[in-house]
Amino acid sequence: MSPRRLLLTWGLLLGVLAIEVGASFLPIGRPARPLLLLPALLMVGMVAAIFMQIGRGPTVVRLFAAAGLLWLLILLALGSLDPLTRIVYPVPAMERATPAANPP
Amino acid sequence: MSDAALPHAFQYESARHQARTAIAGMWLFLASEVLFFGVLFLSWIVCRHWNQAGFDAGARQTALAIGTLNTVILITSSAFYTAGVAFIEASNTRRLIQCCALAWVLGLAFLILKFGIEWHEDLARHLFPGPRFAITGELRTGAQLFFVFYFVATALHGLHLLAGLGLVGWIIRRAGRGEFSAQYSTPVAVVGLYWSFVDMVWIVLFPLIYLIGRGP
Amino acid sequence: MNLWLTAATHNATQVDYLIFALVLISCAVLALVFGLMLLYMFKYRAGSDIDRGTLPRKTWRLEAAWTAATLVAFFGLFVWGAKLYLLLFQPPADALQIHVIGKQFMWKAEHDGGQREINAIHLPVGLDVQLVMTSEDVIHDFSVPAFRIKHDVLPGRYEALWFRVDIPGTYHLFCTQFCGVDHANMVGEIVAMPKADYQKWLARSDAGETLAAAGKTLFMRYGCSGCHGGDGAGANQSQSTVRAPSLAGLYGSPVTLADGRVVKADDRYLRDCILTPARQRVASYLPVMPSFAGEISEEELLKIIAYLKSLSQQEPS
Amino acid sequence: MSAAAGAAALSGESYLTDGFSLRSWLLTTDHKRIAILYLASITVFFFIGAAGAALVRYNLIVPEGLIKSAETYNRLFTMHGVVMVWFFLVPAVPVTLGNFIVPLMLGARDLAFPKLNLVSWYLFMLGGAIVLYSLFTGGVDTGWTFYTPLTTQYSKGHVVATVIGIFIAGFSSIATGLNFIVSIHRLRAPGMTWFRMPVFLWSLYATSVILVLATPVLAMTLVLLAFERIFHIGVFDPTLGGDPLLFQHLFWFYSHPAVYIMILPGFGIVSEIVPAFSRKPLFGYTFVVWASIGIAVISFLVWGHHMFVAGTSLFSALVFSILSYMVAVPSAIKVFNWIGTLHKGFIRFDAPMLYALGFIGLFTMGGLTGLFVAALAADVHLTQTYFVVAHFHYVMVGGMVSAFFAGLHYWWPKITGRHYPEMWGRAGALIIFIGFHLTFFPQFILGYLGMPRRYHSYAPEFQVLNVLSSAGTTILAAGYLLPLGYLTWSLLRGERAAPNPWDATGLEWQTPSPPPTENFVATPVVTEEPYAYPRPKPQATS
Repeated sequence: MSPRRLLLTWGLLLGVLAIEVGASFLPIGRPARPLLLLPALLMVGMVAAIFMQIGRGPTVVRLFAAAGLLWLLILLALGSLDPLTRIVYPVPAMERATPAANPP
Repeated sequence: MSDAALPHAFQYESARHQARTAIAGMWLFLASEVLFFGVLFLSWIVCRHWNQAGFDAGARQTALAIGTLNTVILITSSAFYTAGVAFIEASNTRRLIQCCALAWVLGLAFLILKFGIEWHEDLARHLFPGPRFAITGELRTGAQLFFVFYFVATALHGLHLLAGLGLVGWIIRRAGRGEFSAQYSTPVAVVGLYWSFVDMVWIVLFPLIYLIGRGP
Repeated sequence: MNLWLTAATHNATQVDYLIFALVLISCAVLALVFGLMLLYMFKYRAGSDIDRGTLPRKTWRLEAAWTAATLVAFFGLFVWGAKLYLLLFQPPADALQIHVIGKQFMWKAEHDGGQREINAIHLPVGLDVQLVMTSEDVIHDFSVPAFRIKHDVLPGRYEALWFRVDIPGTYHLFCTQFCGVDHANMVGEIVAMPKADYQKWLARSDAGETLAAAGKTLFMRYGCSGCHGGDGAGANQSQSTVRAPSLAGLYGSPVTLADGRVVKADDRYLRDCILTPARQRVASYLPVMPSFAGEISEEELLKIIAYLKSLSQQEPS
Repeated sequence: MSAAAGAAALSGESYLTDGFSLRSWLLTTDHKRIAILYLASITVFFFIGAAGAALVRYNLIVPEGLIKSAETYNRLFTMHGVVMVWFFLVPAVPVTLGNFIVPLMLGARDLAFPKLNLVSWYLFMLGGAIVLYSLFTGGVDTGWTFYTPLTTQYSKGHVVATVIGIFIAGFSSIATGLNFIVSIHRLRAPGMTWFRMPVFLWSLYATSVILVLATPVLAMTLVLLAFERIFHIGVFDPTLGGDPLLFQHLFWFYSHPAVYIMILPGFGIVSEIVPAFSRKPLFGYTFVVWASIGIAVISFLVWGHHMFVAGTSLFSALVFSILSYMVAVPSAIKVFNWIGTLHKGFIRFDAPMLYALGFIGLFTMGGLTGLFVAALAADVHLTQTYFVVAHFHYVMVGGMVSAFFAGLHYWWPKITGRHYPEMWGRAGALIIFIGFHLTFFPQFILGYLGMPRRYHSYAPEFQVLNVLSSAGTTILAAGYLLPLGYLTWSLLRGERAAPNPWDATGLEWQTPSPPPTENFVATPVVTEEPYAYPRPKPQATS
C-alpha cells in the first residue's frame, strides 16, 4: 500500500467523520435521525476496503464478509419486524395492575 | 516467491496456503463477531422504538467531545497499524515496531479517555441505571434503557480493544525478536484485521451513542 | 383412559378439523414413507436375486415434482391455519368482558359487576366472551384446552382472547408458560353455565372478595406460600428447600415453641409470628422467617389471619 | 490403498499408538485424539442429562408427582434441558464424528487450525464444569429457555453461573464451526471439487455456518441476561420499559437454528450410510446438497414460530408461519431421496443401516408433527403442551441420537480399529426404536388432550398415558446403556478391522484402521463422483 493512499484514506475518514458530526447538529427530525448512520457505514466500507484490504485475500474472504452482513441483516430485519408492527395496550400503572382501566 | 522452501504446518501445501488460510479464518471469526454486536444493534432499535423521547434524552447526556476525539484516535490507530503491515511487507521491521507502538499507545489513550474519564464522569453524574439514576420523570425509563445499552456496548467494545492491545503487544514483541519479514508476516496481517474490526465497531457505535439522540 | 377432548366452542371444532386434516396428511405420508421403505427393504435386500434392471437415469423432474407438491400442500395448510388464527384476534364488538390477572401462582378474575373469583371463571354459554388479561409479575399463559385457546399473559400490557362456549361444563384452565416454583398449581377451572344460571351466580356472588380470599392473595403475594406451601400445607408438600411449619389446621391449636413454652395459636399469636418471628420460634424449625413488620399493613394482616383461620375450618384436625 | 499406508497398517502404527502418556492426550492437537477426548466428555454429559430425564419421567408416574418438591422437579428438567442441548445435542456429532472424519474425508492431514481445535475442547470442558458446578450446588429452576422476567427478576438459583458456562461453551462451538468451514474451503485433497464432496461434509459445512453465525447471538443475549440479573435493570424488563419478547426473539434466533445444528449432521451421516449399504449412489445428490445449504439459510428465518402465542404482532406471526413451511421443504426432499436410494439397491442390514433406517422413520414423524405446530391455529392449541415435547424429542432424540449411533457404529472400526459385535448392535438399534416410540408417542396424545409441559403434578385423567411414557423410558434407557456396554467391550475384545470393512467409498476408508497420525501416507487424489458404488452381480451376494 502506498503511503499516499493510506494518508488519503485517513484524511477521507476524518472528513466523513467531520461531516457526520456536523450533520448531527442540523435540525433533523427524530424519525430521520438514524440516517446519521449512513456516513458511518461509508466509513466502515472504507476501513474494510483499504485498511483491511478485503480485495486482496482469497475469494472466500469476501464470501465470509458478505455472510456476516447478510446474517446481520436477517437479524435486524426479522428481529425488528415484530416490535415495529406490534400494537400494545399498556397497563397504566405497572405496580397496581387493577382491572379498572378499560383497554380496547 | 519460492514458497515451497518456506516452513509451514504439515497440513498445508505451502506457506502461502497457510497464510491465506489464516487470513480467511480471521475474516470468518469477524463475521461471527458482527452477529455478536448485532444483538446490541437490535436492542438499540427495539428499545428506542418503544421509548423514543426518553432514549434520546439519555443520549443527550453523553460526552460528544470525548466520543468524537476517541473516534479520531481509533481511526488514526488503525491507519498506523495498516502502515505497519505495509512496512513489514517491505521487510522493514523497525518501522513495523514504530507503527505498532503508535497504534498501541493510541488504543490505550482510547481506553483511558473512555473508561478513566468518560465513564468516571457518567458514574459521578449518576447515569448508571438504578434507583439513584439522574434523570427522573417521564423520560427516566427510556433514558435508563439507553444507558443500559451504553454501558454494555462500551464495556464489550472496551474488552475487545483490550484484547486487541494484548495482540498488538504480542506482535511488537515478536517483531522485536526479528520473527517477521516480507516472507512471513501472517500474524501481523491477521492481528491487523482484528484491530481494524474493533475500529469498525466503534465507528458504528459512535452515531448510535452520541449523534442520533441529539435531535431537536 | 379418555383419548378425546371436548371441543366446547365453535372455534375448537374448527381447530379440530385442521388438526384431523394434519393427522390424515401425516398418516398418508407415513404410509408412503414406511410402505416404500419396507417394500424396498424386502424386495431389494442383498440376498434377493430379483432382477433390478438398470439404474434409473438421474432425473430432476421427479425432484422438482415432489418439491412442488410439498410446497403447494404446505401453502394450503398455511392459509387454513392462518385464517383460524386471525379469527382469535377479531373479537365481536359486543362481547362480554372479563378481566383476568395472572400472578405467581394464581388466576384472578373480575366480572363487570365487581364479582371476583380466584382460579375459577364462571361464564355464560352462547354469549361472546372476551378476556382482557395482564400479569403482575412474570409471563404466564392462559390456556383452556377444551376451547383450543392459549395466549401468553405479559406484565405491563393487556392481551385479549375471545370465544363463545357452546357446551356447558367445567373445563381445565392451565398456566402453560413456566412461571416459577408452583407453576403446576397455577390451574383453575372454567365453569360454563346457561345464561340464567350465570345471572343467578352473579347475583349470589358478593361483589368484592371475602376477607379470607383476599388473605390468600396476600399469602401468595408476600411469598408466604414459598415456604409454607401453596395452601399453607407446610414443608412436606412445600415446593421450597426452606422448611417451614404447616399452617393448615394451625389456628386454635396449641404450639410448642423452641424455648419449651406451649401457646395457643390465636389471632394475636399469628400476628406476632408474622411481625416478630424470631421471638415465637416454633420447636424444630430453623429461625429463617424474615420479619414483615413495616411491610404488611394492619388491614392486610387481618386478611391473612382470616385466611389462616379458613384453612383450619376446611380441615378440622 | 498405497503400499506405504499398507506398511504402516502392518506395523500397527496409528494415532492411538503415537504416545501413551496422559500428556500426549491432553495436549494433543491431532484431530482424531481430540475427537476421542470429546467422545468421552460427551458420553458423560449424555448420561447426566439422561439421568435428569429419567427422574423427570419417574416423577410423572403419579398425578401428584413422586418427587415431593416441585422446586426439585423444576431444577431437574432445567438441568436435563441445559445439559442435553448445549453439552450433548449441539456438539455431539460435529465434535466427535466430525472432528474425526472431516479431515479424513477431505483427504487432509488435519483441520486448518489444530491448536484452536484443542482450545475448543478446553473451553467446552470449562463451560461444562461451570454448568455442572452450578447445577449440582442448587441449580436453576428457569427451564432451559431462561425466559425473562422470571429468570432475571424472580428466579432463585445460580442463573449467572449457568449462563456463564453456556457462554463459554458457545465459544467452543464457534471455534469448531470456524475450523470446519475454513478446512472445507482450504484443505480439500487434489481433485476433491465441491460437488465431489460426500454429503457428510456438506452437512457439516451447513452446520458450521449456523454454529458460527447463530452462537454469537446467544452469547450476547446471555450477556444482557446476566447484566439484567445482576443489576436488576435491562432491556428485557417490562416494568422498566424493556421488552421481554426481545429476549425471546434473540433466544430463538439462536435456538431454532440450533435444532438444525443437531439434525443436519444426522442428515449427513444417513446420506453416507444409506448408499453404502444399498450399494448405490445417493439418489439426487445435488438436491440433497442444496437442501442442506438451503436449511442452513432458511433455518434463520423461522424462529418466530416459537412465539405464536407470546404476544407478537399478527403480521410477524403470519410471516414466520409461512417461512416455517419453507424450511420443511428441503427436509422433505431429503427423506424422499433416501428412499429413492433404496430403490433397486442391494440392501444389507448391518447395525449402522438399521440405525439409519430408524432415523428416517423417527425423523419423518418428528418432521410431520412439525407441520402441526407451524399451522398457526393448531399451534395455539398444541404449543407449550406435551405435543411439542414429543415433537422435538422425535426430531432431536429419535432423529439425532439415532443418527449419532448410526455414525458411531459405521465409523467405529475406523476410529478404534475394532469391530463392534454385530448382533448386539442390531439388537440395540431395535430396542432404541421401540423404546423411543413407547416413551414419546403417548406424549403426542397427552399434548392434544392439553397436558402442559413443565408440570410437576397433573390432572388425574392424564395418568395412564404418563405411566406408559415412563415405562417406555426404562426400555429406552436399556437401549442406550446397551451400546455403552458392547462398544466399550469391543475396544478390548472386538475383532480387528480392515481398512475398509464396509467396502465403502470415501477417502476415510482408503487409509488403515485406525489411521496413522498424519492420516494419509501419500496425499490421496480424487478422480470420481462420491458414492461411485459398482453394481454387484445379484447372484454373487447371497
